[in-house]
Amino acid sequence: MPDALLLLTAVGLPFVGAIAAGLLPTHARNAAAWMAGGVALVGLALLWAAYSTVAAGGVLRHEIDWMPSVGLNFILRMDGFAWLFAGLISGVGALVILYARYYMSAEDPVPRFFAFLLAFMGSMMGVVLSGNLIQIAFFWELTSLFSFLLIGYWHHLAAARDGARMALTITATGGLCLFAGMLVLGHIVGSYNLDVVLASGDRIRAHPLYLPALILILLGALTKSAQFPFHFWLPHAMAAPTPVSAYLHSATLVKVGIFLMARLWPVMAGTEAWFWIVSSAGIATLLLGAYAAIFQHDLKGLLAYSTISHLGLITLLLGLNSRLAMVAAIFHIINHATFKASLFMAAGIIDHETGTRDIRRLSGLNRFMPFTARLALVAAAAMAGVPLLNGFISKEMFFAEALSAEGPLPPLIDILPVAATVASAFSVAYSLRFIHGAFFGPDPVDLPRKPHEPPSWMRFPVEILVLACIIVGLLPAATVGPYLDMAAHAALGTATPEYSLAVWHGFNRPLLMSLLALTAGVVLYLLLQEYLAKGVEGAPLIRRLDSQRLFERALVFLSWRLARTAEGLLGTRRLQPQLRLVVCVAVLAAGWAALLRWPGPGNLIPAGIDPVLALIWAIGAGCALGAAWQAKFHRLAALILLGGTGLVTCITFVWFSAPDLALTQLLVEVVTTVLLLLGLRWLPKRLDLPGTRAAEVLTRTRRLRDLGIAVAAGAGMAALAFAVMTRVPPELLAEHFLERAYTEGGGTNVVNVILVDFRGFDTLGEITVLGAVALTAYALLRRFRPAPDSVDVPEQQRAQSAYDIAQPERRDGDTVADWLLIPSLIARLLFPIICLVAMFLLLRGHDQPGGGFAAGLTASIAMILQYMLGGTQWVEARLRVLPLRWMGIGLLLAAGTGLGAWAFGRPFLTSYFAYADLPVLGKLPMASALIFDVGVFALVVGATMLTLIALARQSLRGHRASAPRPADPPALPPPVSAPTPPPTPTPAQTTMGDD
Amino acid sequence: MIAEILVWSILVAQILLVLAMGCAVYRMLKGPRAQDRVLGLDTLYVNATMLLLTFGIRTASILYFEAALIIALLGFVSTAALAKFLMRGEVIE
Amino acid sequence: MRRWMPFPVLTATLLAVWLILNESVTPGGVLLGGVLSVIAVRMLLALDPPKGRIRRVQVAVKLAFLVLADIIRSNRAVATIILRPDSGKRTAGFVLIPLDMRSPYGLAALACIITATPGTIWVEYDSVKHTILLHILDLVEEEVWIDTIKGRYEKRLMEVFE
Amino acid sequence: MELILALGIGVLTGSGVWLLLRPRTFQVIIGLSLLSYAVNLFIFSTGGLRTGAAPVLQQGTAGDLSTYADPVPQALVLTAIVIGFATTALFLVLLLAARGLTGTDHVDGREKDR
Amino acid sequence: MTGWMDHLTIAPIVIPLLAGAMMMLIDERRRPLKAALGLASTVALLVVAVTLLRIADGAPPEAGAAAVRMYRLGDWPSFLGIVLVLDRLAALMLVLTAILGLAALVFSLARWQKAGAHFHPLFQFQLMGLNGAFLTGDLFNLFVFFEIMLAASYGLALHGSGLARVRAGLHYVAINLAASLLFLIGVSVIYGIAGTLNMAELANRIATVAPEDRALLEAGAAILGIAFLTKAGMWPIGFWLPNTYSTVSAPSAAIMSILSKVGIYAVLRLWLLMFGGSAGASAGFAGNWLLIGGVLTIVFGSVAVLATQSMARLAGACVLVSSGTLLAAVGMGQVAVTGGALFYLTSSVLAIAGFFLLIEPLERSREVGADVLAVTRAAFGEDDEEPDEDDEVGIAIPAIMAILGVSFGACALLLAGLPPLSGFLAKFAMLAPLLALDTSGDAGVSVTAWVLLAALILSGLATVVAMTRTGIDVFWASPGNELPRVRVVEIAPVVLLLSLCVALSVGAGPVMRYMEATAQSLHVPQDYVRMVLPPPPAEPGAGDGR
Amino acid sequence: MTHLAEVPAWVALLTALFLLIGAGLTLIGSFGLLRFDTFYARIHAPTLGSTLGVGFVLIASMLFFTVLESRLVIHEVLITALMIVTTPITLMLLGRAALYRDRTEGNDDVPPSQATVVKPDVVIPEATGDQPPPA
Ligand code: NA
Ligand code: NA
Repeated sequence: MPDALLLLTAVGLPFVGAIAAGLLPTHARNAAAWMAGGVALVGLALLWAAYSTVAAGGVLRHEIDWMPSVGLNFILRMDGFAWLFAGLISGVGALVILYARYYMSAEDPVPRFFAFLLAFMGSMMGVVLSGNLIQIAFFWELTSLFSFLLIGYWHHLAAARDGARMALTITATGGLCLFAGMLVLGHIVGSYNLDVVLASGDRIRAHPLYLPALILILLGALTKSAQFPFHFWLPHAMAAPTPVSAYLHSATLVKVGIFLMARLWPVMAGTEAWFWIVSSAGIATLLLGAYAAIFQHDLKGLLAYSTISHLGLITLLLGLNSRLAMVAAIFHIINHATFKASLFMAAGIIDHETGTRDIRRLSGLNRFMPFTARLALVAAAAMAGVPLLNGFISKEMFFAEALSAEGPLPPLIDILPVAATVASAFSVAYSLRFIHGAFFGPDPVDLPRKPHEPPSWMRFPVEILVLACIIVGLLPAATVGPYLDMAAHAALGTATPEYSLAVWHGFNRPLLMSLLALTAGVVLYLLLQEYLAKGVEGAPLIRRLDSQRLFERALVFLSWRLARTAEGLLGTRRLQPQLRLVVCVAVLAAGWAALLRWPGPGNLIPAGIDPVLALIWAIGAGCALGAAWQAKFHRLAALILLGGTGLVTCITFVWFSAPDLALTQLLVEVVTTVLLLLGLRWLPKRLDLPGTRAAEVLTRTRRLRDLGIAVAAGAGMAALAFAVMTRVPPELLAEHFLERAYTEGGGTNVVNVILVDFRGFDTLGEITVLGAVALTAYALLRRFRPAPDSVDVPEQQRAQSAYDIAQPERRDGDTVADWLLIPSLIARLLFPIICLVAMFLLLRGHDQPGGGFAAGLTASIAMILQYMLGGTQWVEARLRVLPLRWMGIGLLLAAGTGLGAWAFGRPFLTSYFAYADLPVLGKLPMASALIFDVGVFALVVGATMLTLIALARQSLRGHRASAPRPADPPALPPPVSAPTPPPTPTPAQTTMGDD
Repeated sequence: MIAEILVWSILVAQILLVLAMGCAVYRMLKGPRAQDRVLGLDTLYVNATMLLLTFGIRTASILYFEAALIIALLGFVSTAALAKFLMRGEVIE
Repeated sequence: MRRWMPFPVLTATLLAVWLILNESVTPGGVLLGGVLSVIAVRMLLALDPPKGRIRRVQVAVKLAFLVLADIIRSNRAVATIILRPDSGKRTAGFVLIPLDMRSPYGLAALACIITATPGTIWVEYDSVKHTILLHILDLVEEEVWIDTIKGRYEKRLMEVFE
Repeated sequence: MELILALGIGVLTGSGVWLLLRPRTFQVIIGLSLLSYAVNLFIFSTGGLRTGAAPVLQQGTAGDLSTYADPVPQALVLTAIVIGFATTALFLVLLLAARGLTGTDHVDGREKDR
Repeated sequence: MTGWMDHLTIAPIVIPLLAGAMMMLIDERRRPLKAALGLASTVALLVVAVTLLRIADGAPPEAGAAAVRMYRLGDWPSFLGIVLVLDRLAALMLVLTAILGLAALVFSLARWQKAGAHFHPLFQFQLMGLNGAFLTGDLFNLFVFFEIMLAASYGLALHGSGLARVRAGLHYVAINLAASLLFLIGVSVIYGIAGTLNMAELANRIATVAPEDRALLEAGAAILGIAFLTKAGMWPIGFWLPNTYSTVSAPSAAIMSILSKVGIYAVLRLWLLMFGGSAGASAGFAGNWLLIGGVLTIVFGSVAVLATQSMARLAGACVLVSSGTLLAAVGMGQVAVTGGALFYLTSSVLAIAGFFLLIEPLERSREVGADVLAVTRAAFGEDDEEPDEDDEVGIAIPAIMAILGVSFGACALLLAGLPPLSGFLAKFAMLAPLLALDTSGDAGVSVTAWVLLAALILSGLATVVAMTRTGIDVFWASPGNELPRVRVVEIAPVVLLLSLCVALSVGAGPVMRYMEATAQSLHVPQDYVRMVLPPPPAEPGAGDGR
Repeated sequence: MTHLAEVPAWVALLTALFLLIGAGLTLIGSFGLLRFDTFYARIHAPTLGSTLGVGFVLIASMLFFTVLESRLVIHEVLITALMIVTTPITLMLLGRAALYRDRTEGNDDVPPSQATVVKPDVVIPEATGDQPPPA
């Protein structure tokens, strides 16, 4: 079998299986189990196929280009060390799958379970078979992710959700640190390729970035392997289904951190920093875990803390910077996987058959499930380090290392043997508790279920594992020896030390320590009987050191309270501060840029001051300031003053040679005024109510600040304007436009030629803006809902109507009809004249001031005038403007003019002009730009009318709301939230004009 | 000399007109009633028309005629709208 | 002809406006202006202008000159009032004038005349009682004003429009 | 001359900014209008100030910058005026919609606690 | 300029323009026709964009032939008229726009298209504005297209109306109007000093600007930059962004996820063009500020990610993080980092859009947001909407929660930058060159690199925490809810967008090569300039036959 | 200002004269806005400008351009005509609106409406956002 296929299958097959299992129907538990088991067995078969190469010290390798330009390739790599781990993953995986088939209940969506499990298995395979640092981080995070899904599998349980979240938060955080560490490590080495990295140990250890890299990587490894002080997530992960715990916390997830430390041991270990960090984390975890395990009442909790403790043991071994310790660590990894997996499964069986895992409630199960009890007894003995079982051998190796350790921290070295013995004694105590508590003693009372032996296939995996414990314990060198040797050689390279795997090394100090620990453990357990019987939760002394609570609090504080406070402080949801910031930042940015390099003098001499314009601007400034002053309480005044400012702007345009601008400005001015007035009707009344004194002071302060900002912005803008006005760049685009406007653009009004020809594309865009805005305004107004206090017909109208009604000889509406009689007549007569002027502006725009936009606005004003003086219904009964049609046609005309050029093989918007010499009529200019301008005209008319009419029609709503008349089509239900308006004497008259 | 007189008289005329505009703006600012402000704006428009015409003479350009024409033709629309608002509380009924 | 050009005077006026706007009289311009004027009038027709036409052009022209003279006179009068130091002692006031004229065009013309003439302004029209309320800047005697409006303007306007 | 216009632009900007920072939607829309005047004048002024030199050529000739004002800023301002007009209209409609839905004309759609 | 292929460059602007214009002529009641037209236009846009991408990527950079295509509007010489310029960056953005457009449009067919008037033409104008902004080579034309884009986005943001939307929309519009004014000021200062609006010409002239004018030019550029950065959502001028994005309708939000990137695009394009290596004394102007602003934005975005409970706001905060990341990466001013940033941009735009589209079906399963639509649909005023004939007919897709769950998970991974999807690779692609930047000596990782590294890692962490919290809340902690009714057209776009992220992940190699080539030509814009402004003799004899 | 010297002296003088008269009249009219103390008096003021003021300026303009351009320039006539037609619209509308407002406020110096019956409860305070400025 080619390496590539083998490696890809080993990693890929679990994922494929996961997807397949995920697609199975919810009740297909057997199919899913078979599929999962098959995948695991295929994995084992693949490993078996690879064994010969790996055992000979060879490395299987396959590389695929992924992101070669950033040095990231997908590399799969299997050496002896990876092989060993892959074996654990597949082997334990297969057993767990078998176990789970019987463990999971029929109500659970089992295919999803196996899908997650397989995906997790694939991720694990990915980590151990990665030949690339980034890829390790990649699969590493995947293991976090799928373990999260597995732990939270029973997500209807709050404990499962919390446990899963905590596990993910901790391990993913670690994973991100690891990612950063891998980046730094890759930067140090200059490659992410694991082979290159493993060959660069000296460079790495000597590099100034070694320590940051080490810390980041260890943060990843220690969190994942539940080392102190990150250990607390692991017990909470016990909310997972037991097969998950058996898998994740014996052979796989928690071993990933260990795997990584061992993998990088040759290049990163051997320094004081390594010793300090790793071994102190290990020893703390070892003791703490073992101590806490004694006091757990939950079987799985006990196993969880014992796992923590054993992981601490392995970490400590890795931290000792000794090759022999490294071998011991690898050996203990295997042993721990076997006995811990079997113990978890046993605990699961107990839970499954009795309905509880609480040691306080369990008792005497030995009589109900004797076979299971014996299996558990053996596994627990292995965990306790009882001779002739596998746990004993690796523990002996650990004791030996503890005795011979050297390091930069003498006190630690001195207490090491003591600590090892104490921890070992603790482990004897909790093992005893597990066995004695559950299986011995009087018959249990009040169990949820009547206990009995599990199905034999459910026990089978436990049997296999326990058998392994015994065989390895009896014949270590013959059974596990070659594999351990292979793994150690792969991990350590040629520098693998001599070691001997034997049950009996003579009566030496480690043995003494073992015996001491066994005795002490038993004594301890006996002494604690009374205390444990009380059933107090948590371990004494460290009960207050509840890392979980701390973590939850910290998380809530950091990710919730602090974040919310910070968001409130750093951000805002109010508009005023946001605008203030935009203005301030803009002023500061411009000011900073200008002051960075103080601008020199301009190259134009300012012209002398014309008193007329100066006076005009005095007026303009007065209007602007007045508008600013009045806009709050005297909206109408502000609007009028705004009109004054607009007029001054318009005069300025005239003054400085921009007739087109003046024209357009004026027209826009008129339409805007009408528009704003239309809006004014819906705004609330405003009264100048004095607030409290404190509020007044605050308001005044705020206003002062805003005044400061306004003055700064104004001054800055004035300075900028002056500076830019007084300089002219050496080369101006304008020169070309002036030169070519007539000769090549066919028009004498250069501004218009620019608008419809040189930069016609801008104009096309600009009318699209107008169209889009009109559509938006229309859509918004269709959903417009007036505020309750402005839904009524305005007071003036009610008063005038009431007056008319009160007069016997008058009809309702006479007042307004009389008032408008003459203005509306004149306005109607003006209508054709204004339209004519619009045409005039449109047709001459190319040569003289005018153009489509000005013409369109003029025509719109002609219409608005009729609406104003005739009333909406009156006008619409006579003139049907279809604004959307105008808009559509206008836009199509303008765009069509552009497209027309394609027919002549020219780019979009290429213009054409000629003077047609017609009989009688003489020379007539024919420019495609005119068609374009007609399009502009049509769109402007349509867009303006659409907005204005939509806005104006809202007034009808008020009339309808106050007096729904059947004659008004379409009749509308009154707004839900609007209060019923006060009854008016008779329906209000909406039709105006002279009928 | 004659041209000089013309130049100066245009200038004086413009200043007079701007002062007239100032009077109108005074009303716009001072009020006291909304109708006074509207009246001010209307006057401002009329005066501005004339200012534009004098400006046309000053620069001997007829290009500014359209602007003046537009004020004369359409300037009243905004004041009419304002008046309508005062009388009816609504511009388009 | 009537069908296409229902308001010949107005059409002609519009054509004139067009030609004045364009400041040129070319065949093409006249043709275009004519077409546009006809279209413009048709647009006006959509708005239902009240019926009415100028019956006596002579009177209209005479009235125009009369009004011009009045305007000039009133300009002087009002300017004096404004510049007179004791303008505070004026006798401004409202006056109510009954009207006999009913033609909307006549009323419109009257309104324009009154309002365009400095010193008088049309303030209110009552279609039920057929009265107008004027404000007059220099109101010495109400009767004089009623006679002026009715005799000087209304009579002539009724001749023109009714 | 440049100084006058620059000061004018400054006053318009200052007034506009002041209003932009006020709490009432109507104030904001007036402020935006004032600001767009200021900005339009600003764009316009970058081409330099020329009196009586409107960029309208004689029939059949080419022009140059010594006799005509820079037409480019004028064209840009024209586009800016149109867009400003459109957005003012939109903002108006929007502030009305907000006023209708929230019942207040405060920019945040709710009255600040007094 | 004769072949039809030559006109392809402008097709991304013309197609939606024509479609939108035609839609105005179609009665609002014939919505299926409008929808069909819109779909046809958007599919056509996608085809065109992909074709253009292939064209832009045609010439390898080392071959010396510039992978830049120019389209001279009106057949005017390029320095005179407006030009469209198609290069790799523009093509990439076009493709992204078309993809998001298609996804959002398909999604909207389920119900949103009916939530208000004129959805379809506004949508087309939105696409037109985006495409134009990416294609144009003229500064003022960029403004115009920004305005088209914004005008349409105002409409889409307010589509469906309703209290929250209008309230946030008011802020959105107000701030963007202010920003547009800044845009105008900036552009006119630059014109007043440099005398041109053509971006390539501007790049040419920047070095020769007189020393006494340079300060003003830079002030203009700074103002322009603030306008862009406001739109990009930079702290402290981007608070509008999460507020707005969290209230708008799902399809609008999806399309808006690229809208915020237009600001970044503009910064990237103009900053590198104007203040690149050949800018003389102005080279690298304000780069540090981009970096600082970017990092602060990441920080604020992360805080907002954590502080939020609603999914929509969460997504909005993710947009901030993504903007900040891009700004900081661009601010580094290094080719390799820019390449990674472009990869990140692509990935994050797709992911955020997918997330926005996903939120609505998810919210539907929770009772809270369930009747948002119902409220906004409460006919008010002159409503002539047709009755909702088929609104609740949609059958619940089987295993919909699983599909939603997988999609949510994918979004979470993408946003947090976790494997196996493209978010992780994107971060890697930025961070790897970042660390490798300064390899002089052994010490070489700069403080800025560390800061950025930390910011990215922490923002990822914040996203993990927040997304986990939300995911658990939605999928795990609320078992009582009934299955949401989700239509295929609603979930298909999400799946499409997320599959694209998977594709990005799998095909990272070629994608990254494209991004690097793009970054290379951005940082060395000589090809761009040479293509837009060919040597004088190339000027065609314009005018004849016009 | 070279082109100003292109016209004959009489034209220049006449133009100058008309301009000054027109502008002066306009100023006087606008000055009335300051002088008069009631709105109804002030409303007369702008008519000075919109009739003779504008008339004189337009005559000046027509004269000047007709001579300068050596062709009949009469388009100013349009402005005159439009002024005469449009100013009344505004002033009439405004005057009546003011009257209404004064009546509803019960100001003494305006004539009461010619009502035969006035219901006491129809007097409703002003509706616009325009309150008299705070003292
Ligand atoms: Na009068
Ligand atoms: Na300049």
